[in-house]
Amino acid sequence: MRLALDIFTALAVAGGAFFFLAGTVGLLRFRDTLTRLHALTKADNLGLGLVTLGLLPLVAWPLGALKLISVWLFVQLSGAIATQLIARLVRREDPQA
Amino acid sequence: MVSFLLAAAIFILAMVALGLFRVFCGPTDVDRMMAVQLLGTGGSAVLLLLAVAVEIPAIVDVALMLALLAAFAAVTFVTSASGSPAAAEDATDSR
Amino acid sequence: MSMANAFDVALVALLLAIAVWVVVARAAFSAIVVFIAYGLLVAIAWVRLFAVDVALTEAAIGSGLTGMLLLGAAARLRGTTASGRCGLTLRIVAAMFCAMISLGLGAVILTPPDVVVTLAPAAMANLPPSGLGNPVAGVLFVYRAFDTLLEKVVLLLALLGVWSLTPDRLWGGVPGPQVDAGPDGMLAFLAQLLPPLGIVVAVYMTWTGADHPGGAFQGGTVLAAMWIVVIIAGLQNAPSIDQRLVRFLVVVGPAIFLGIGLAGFALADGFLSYPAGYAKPLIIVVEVALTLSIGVTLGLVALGTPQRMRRQ
Amino acid sequence: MNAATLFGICGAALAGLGLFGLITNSEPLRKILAFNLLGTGTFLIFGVVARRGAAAGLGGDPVPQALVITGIVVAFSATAMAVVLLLRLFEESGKATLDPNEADGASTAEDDS
Repeated sequence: MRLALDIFTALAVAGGAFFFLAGTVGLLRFRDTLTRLHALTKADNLGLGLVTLGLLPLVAWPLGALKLISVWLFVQLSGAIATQLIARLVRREDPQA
Repeated sequence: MVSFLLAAAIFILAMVALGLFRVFCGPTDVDRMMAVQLLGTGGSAVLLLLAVAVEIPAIVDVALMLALLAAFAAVTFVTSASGSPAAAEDATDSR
Repeated sequence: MSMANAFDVALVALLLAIAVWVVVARAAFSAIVVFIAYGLLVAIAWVRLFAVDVALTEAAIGSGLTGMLLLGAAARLRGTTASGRCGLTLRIVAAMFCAMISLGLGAVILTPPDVVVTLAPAAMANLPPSGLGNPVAGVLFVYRAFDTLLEKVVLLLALLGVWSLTPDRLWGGVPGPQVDAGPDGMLAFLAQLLPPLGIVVAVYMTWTGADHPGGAFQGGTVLAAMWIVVIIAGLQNAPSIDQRLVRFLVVVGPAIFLGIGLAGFALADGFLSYPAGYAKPLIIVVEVALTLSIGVTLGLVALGTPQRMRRQ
Repeated sequence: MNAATLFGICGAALAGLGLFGLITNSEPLRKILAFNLLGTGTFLIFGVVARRGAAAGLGGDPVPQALVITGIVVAFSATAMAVVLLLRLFEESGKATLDPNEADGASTAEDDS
């Protein structure tokens, strides 16, 4: 059981790290601002999400887990709205984008 | 397991730090803000990994703080760049 | 080299690179954006130094409020890029001078002290009578309460300083932007959703501060941040600075702290000492009042001088 | 080299860098940034002192840690004050510079804290 959980953690955290890699590569390599924004949201959602998921078996139940999940939810909420606002700003400054 | 979590933390830190090159090349201020947004998320992930790796649960609170204030910089930026909150909303669905 | 060491080395390298960038960056806006990233990384460094209380403060202030303040200022000063930097000679002299300071400090760090001076056992010994579990909170409210009281006074002085820079015609006016957005839209949505959650976090930070890292200051900072989000989203006007309620909220925390401190003369051993058995409840009263005052004061300091008169 | 020493060296370097920026950057806003770098460098050195004083089952000496928290608050107060001074200077003179030759409208060269 312990081993299975460890493997789960390793897989999920590695997956999360991969999405941070993807987010950075996207941010650096994509051509225009809006597609870069799209790459950024992948790291926000999946990167942090998978890291959180992977750490869940390792923290105290239930309060530690609750805090861990709320970190992710806060980033979801504020990240989603912040990227919306940024995208609107881009569109207003350059309607062709 | 501890080494693995720390290695993951180093990897994520390095990744989001690489993202800071966007601040360097821009081209617009929006791109620069995006790099900081990524660093905020990555910083939260690194702190969560550290909290578990060094077994100090209170570090999760620091991540909580970062997550709560993550949008703060972006919101200030958007409102100040557009002059007023109303102007920020003008762009709503102008397709 | 262990993984933990590798992490520290990576973090330090990143911090130094970013600090150089802040100093040499050409555009002020880039420097500010990088500085926000820097504040965030410093918070992680504090975690690595086993100072979680400091990390919380740095995360809230260093990258949160300071970043907001600087971004706002940069937007107002846009297009006024002042002259570049000073002459080469002065720069070389300054570089040598600063290198000497760094080397001196570095030498002090590298010379291991013969006797490690630590007040940790003394702080721990003083902890049980206070009923607190967090040694840093113990130091802040029992061991060196005087510093903490004066820190709040400094914060009040900063607010007075900010207000005293108000132009005469705007005295008693309202700081911050004006309410003009309709209550719908993304920003308003965020400002309606985030503050309730933030208030929960602020209460948690203040409450948990007795036994775990956290405390009045961290809680107050979260309150201030939430208040500012509501104001810049245009959901609510900031209060005009001549309102009695505002002034009451700003002073209530330090006043209660001072009052309890003075009561120490009559009821306990002297200034800022608590009567035996009542330390924890008194500290909690002080902390709650301080959280409120710090929230309002920090918010008003960050909003700056009044921009317009109250609408008639 | 242990972690505390490493962060100590980092703090020393940051303090020097901050001071350099404070002296050589003529833009007031950049001076404020450099002042904050100098501050965090100093605080980190305090943090190292605290870490080395780890005793009584704690990760660090709580007294310097508490001092740093106070320091961060005071540094923020000073930063906020300096930013407001700068904005006011800009409103009065239309320029955000400390150079008396450039600030035509400004009566004297203001000193930023």
